[in-house]
Amino acid sequence: MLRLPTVGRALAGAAKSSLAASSTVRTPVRAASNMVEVFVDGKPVEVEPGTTVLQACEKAGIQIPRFCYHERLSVAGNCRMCLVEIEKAPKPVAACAMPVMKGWNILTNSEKTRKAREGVMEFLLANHPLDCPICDQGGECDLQDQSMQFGSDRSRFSEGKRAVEDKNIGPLIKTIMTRCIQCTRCVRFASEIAGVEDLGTTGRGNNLQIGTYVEKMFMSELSGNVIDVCPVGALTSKPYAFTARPWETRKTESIDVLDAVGSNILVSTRGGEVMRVMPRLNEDVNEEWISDKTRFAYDGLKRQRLTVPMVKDDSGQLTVTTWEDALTRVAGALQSVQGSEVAAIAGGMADAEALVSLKDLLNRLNSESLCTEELFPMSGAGSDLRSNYLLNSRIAGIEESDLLLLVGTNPRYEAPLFNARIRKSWLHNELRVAMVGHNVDLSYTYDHLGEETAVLKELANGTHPFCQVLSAAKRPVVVVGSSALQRDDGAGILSAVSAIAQNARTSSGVEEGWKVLNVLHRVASQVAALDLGYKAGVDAIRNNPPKVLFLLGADAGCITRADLPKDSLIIYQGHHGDAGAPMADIILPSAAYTEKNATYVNTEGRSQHTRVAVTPPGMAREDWKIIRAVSELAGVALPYDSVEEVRSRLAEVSPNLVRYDDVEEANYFKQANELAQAVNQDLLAAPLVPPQLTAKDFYMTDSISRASQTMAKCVKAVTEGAAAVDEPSVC
Amino acid sequence: MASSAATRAAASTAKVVKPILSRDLDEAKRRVRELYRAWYREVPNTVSLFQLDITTRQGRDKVKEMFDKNKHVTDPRVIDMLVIKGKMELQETINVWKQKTHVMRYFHETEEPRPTDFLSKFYRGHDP
Amino acid sequence: MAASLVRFVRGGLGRSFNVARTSCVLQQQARLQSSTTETSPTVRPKDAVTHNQLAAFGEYVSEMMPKYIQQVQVTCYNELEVMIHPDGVIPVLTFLRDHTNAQFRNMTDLTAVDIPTRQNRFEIVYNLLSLRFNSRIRIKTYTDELTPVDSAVPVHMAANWYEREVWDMFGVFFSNHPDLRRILTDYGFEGHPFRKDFPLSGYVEVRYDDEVKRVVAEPVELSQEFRKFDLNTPWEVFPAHRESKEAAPKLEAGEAPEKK
Amino acid sequence: MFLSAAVRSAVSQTARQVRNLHRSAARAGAGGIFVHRDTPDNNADTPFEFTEESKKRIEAIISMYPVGHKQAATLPVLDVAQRQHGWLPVSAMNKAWCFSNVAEVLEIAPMRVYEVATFYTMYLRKPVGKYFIQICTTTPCMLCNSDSILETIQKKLGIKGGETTADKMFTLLEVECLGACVNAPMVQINDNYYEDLTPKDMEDIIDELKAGRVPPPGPRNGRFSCEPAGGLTSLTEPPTGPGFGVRADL
Repeated sequence: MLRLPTVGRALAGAAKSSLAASSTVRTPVRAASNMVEVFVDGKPVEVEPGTTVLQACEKAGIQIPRFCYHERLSVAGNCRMCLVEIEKAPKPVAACAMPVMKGWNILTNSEKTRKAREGVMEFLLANHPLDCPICDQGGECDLQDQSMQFGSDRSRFSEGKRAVEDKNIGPLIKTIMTRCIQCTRCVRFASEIAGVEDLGTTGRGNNLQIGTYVEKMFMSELSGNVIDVCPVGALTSKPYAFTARPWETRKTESIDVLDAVGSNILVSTRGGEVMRVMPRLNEDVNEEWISDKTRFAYDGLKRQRLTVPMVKDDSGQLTVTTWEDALTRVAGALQSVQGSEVAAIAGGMADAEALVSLKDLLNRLNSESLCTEELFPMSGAGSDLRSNYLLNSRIAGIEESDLLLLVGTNPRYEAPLFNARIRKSWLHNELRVAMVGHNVDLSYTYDHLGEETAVLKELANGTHPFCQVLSAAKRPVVVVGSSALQRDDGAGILSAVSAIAQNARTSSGVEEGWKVLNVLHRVASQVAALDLGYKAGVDAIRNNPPKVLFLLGADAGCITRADLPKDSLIIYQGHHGDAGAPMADIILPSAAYTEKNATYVNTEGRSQHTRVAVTPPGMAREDWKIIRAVSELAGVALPYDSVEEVRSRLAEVSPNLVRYDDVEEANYFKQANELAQAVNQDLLAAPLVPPQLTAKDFYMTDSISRASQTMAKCVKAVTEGAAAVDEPSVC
Repeated sequence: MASSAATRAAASTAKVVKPILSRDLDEAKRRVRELYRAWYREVPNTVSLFQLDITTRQGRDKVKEMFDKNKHVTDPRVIDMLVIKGKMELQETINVWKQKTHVMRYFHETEEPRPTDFLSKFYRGHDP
Repeated sequence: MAASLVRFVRGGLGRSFNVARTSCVLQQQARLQSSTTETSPTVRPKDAVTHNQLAAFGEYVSEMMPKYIQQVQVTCYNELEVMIHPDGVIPVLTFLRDHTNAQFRNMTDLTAVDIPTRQNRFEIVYNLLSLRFNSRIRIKTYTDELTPVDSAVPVHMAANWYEREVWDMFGVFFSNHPDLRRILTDYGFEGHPFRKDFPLSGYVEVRYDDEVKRVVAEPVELSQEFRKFDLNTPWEVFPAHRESKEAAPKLEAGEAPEKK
Repeated sequence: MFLSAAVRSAVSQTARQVRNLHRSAARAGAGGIFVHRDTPDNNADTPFEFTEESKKRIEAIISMYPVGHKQAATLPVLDVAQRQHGWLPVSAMNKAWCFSNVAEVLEIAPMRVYEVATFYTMYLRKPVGKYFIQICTTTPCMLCNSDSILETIQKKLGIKGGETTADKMFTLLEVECLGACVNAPMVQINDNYYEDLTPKDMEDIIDELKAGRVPPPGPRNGRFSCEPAGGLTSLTEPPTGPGFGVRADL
């Protein structure tokens, strides 16, 4: 499963391209004459040579039942559920593993096929417990569905059933291994997608079981996906266990905002409560995976919430108040000071609607000091040129590149799905990865060029030995982590990276559309904020302390009371009582991402929007509405009353923000590079160390995940072992 | 609901429709007048029987309002249907099957008008 | 499923028909052994003999009342259904009640079905039982919101409250009903709850108001959660492999019975 | 009629209880269960280090496999570890993985080593005595009275199937067919097959082993290998020379 070294790759190339890689790797379109014609139930289909029977049937619109086959994993062919009859073949064949031959007639619903399926199903069910009523997979179980569809209506099995002991593989995944049908999807997912070879099959025959053999946690930032991949209830979600049934939940399509990737998610709710979060297919962003933080941090949405407006009374205690009171106080404070004495800081989970209305509000009050918590070097082109702060190559674009240089980032924990893309490309497309920065485990091998900034300089002026590799690359990509740009020498690093990218670009001779320079952000709001003209970083505020400071979900704690004059007023608007709320004088409770219809732009510049899955708790309101209400009371009413009107305002400011699911191309790399070269800032000697180095840094990064008990358990399990958070299982 | 049926009935005028009670519009109108008269006479009784906190005049105004609500209806069958339902209500009122709460339901006393401006909607709740 | 015998019998077609064979079919049926072809225990066995007898009886009935009966069918579960024109409610019910070989003297049920896509959206269903022959029959007719249906009360006293229920729940008007008024809904209730266009949450919600000291009704204001309804089935993973269901017999009202 | 049927079924019932259908699954020498549980003598810290000799062998083994297929060396490397230690503690598996991966040749995860070690029953994941006696009791051996051999061993050593003597010298295990049906009954002691056994032979073998000598493997009734027990029935003459049966004129 692992990537083979160079020689082996050549040897194994044939097998790989014919089976495993055919679905996962973009294969060039072959000449039409090369196509093979096969028949599916007599219907002719033209497919490429090497296509499997199952894919050919899929192309003909017929779905073959399967358990072990998964489009994004290698073919195992061990469940036998996909058996189909081929006309004139003596035995039924496993459709998932059999490449088609010219002129075959595949019979997907013949007597023989149906009999084969029924037989396979009978064997699968022989050892499968009959605990569907208490199984969390019930209602969305492949085995259940397919046995209804293809199985026999009675059992001939009178012997005892096999039982397998459950494993403890961490606080996220619950294992009921007796239900396992040994499809090995989880094993393949772990070794191929996640790159963590912790799962395997032990024993053989009737005693074959999935597990880790030794007591061990399944330590992957993508581990939750095995729950989706598992066709039965053997691997289920521990936090979700016994809480809801799929048919009683309502599913809302939404976007994740806990990192800058903007994974597409499906929020399952019941009775106004988020029950779980599942991935939604988007080939351009997250394929069908999501990270564990995305999937399991939802319990943070129910804890530490701000549900009522609060104001600080004379004794300095925050006391509960009404919206009228809180808003009047805010409006009064805004009116009582000069425009220049008002400032605002936007946090990592602020949506574009809130950002634009806050900007409009402050602009109407004659203030221009709006900034984001996340820094970004403002010298040179700064955030004026969009290409400077986007992941221009796009996430899916990594699959087309042949060389990736990572600078000062740990994509595995900063953007797990971007890392999964890199690993996919590394595995199937011979992507070569190099890294300047701290030596971390990225789940694939890379050339570690060192963590000193001097390496960057050498790379930029062409004296580093790796420059030869870089210049030989056909489609190079350089990704710099946003944390690297937040150092004091951020501008210098950006200019160095920009030079490296420009050099690589000219030497590769790649076409005009290919983007080399990329920035990998860590928070969901940053790109939208920069698009809307927010200044990156709070330095301006620190240098020129305002009388009234408006924090829009700013929880990173970059500004403290100590930075501001004694009599200044801090207004915090956000959904969690985290770092920002305790120091505020007025707290305005707002909605979290599952509770509002809001626009977010991910690190590639892709605008997407969340949808309302549940109503905000208590008296919390959507962010833009609070700001709109403040504006009315402050006498500068903003001209929009509905979310559509806010979006048309967004479109006025930056049209790409409302072109959902579309990535606006950014250009002017050359100009950006020229401007960056003009900066000429010296690089500091400090090594490039991203803030998230190991798994324990991954789980709690923002106000939602910090409030999540599940995430806290993960941190504990990672540091002290899975047994530390073991709970007696109910079943 | 009734109006949708009316449009459908109008669309298929070619078909000979089966009358409910009235053969033509005049007959239907006569029935409406009869019903109105009955209601008009019944109002004082209702007010005293149910011990309502309204005057007879208010009651009669309400009756008029309720009839006026449907004055655009011209299809005799729809009129008939409304008359049947009106009669049913009247019967329930005369026989005191209804209680005070049912009668007073016509007056929508406790309903608050929904806010229309942004700020009061904001104060009120989550709905836009 | 595939075996449901649907026979279109139109009056006046004058098809050759063996009256002798069918005249006493109902008496025979109980004694005959049922022969089954289906072996699976989960599928209800089809009884061909009963099926044929019911079909023959249906043909016989349709032959007798060609003016009103539009279609006769026997469903897979051996239930005889007679589709009639709404004008024929009284004659057909009377015939079935009084005919020597029928004697459906007991009206077990009367209800309606709302199918808004049809031109005549309401299907009125009468279920009859013949105690004499231990046999059941189902009569179906149709109407829309404004067309009155003749009340079955003159034929079957049992129809009284059933028709009140249908009137209350669907808003179908039964002419010549002795006492057509609401039966289930509250006084002052507006609308007909069993109509498909009636919202699940209703139009009003009631509460006790302390100020006016009585129960008041106000327009519904449910929270978001209960206003959305996800009606898609979570099962149905292999639609391509589903066995196609036979199209439901159409009871399309469009045509009037042929006049003799 | 009924009674005899009842008796027969009762007999078959008891018989089934005696010889469990899934006996092979419980190959105790293979560890029985397929998950690892830390025990005092088998945990990740169990001392295990490859000897210099073993290391040399491993290097030789690994060099036999072409680049890209080095993971195939897992099996022989584990075998080397087992031969050195007598059985395979989890630390030995880890070491086999470490050792091979330090040389950057095997390129597999520890889990893959565990998979291999649990798949093959000849990797012993539980401690065994110095002499690991596997007695075949599958049909041909059973027909040749392997039960008496088993009984002899059990009586002589005072252990039952799956147990080890107190002095850690002998481990007895009942196994399925070892492929020497011609020479039934037979036992395998470590790498040696002892065939055509009688209870007396078995006692002799154990006595020899106890005395520290390894008796010569092979049939105990004097025949050579798996030749027919009653002497050769064919090919009794020396083979004919070249030209046999060929036309004289050629």
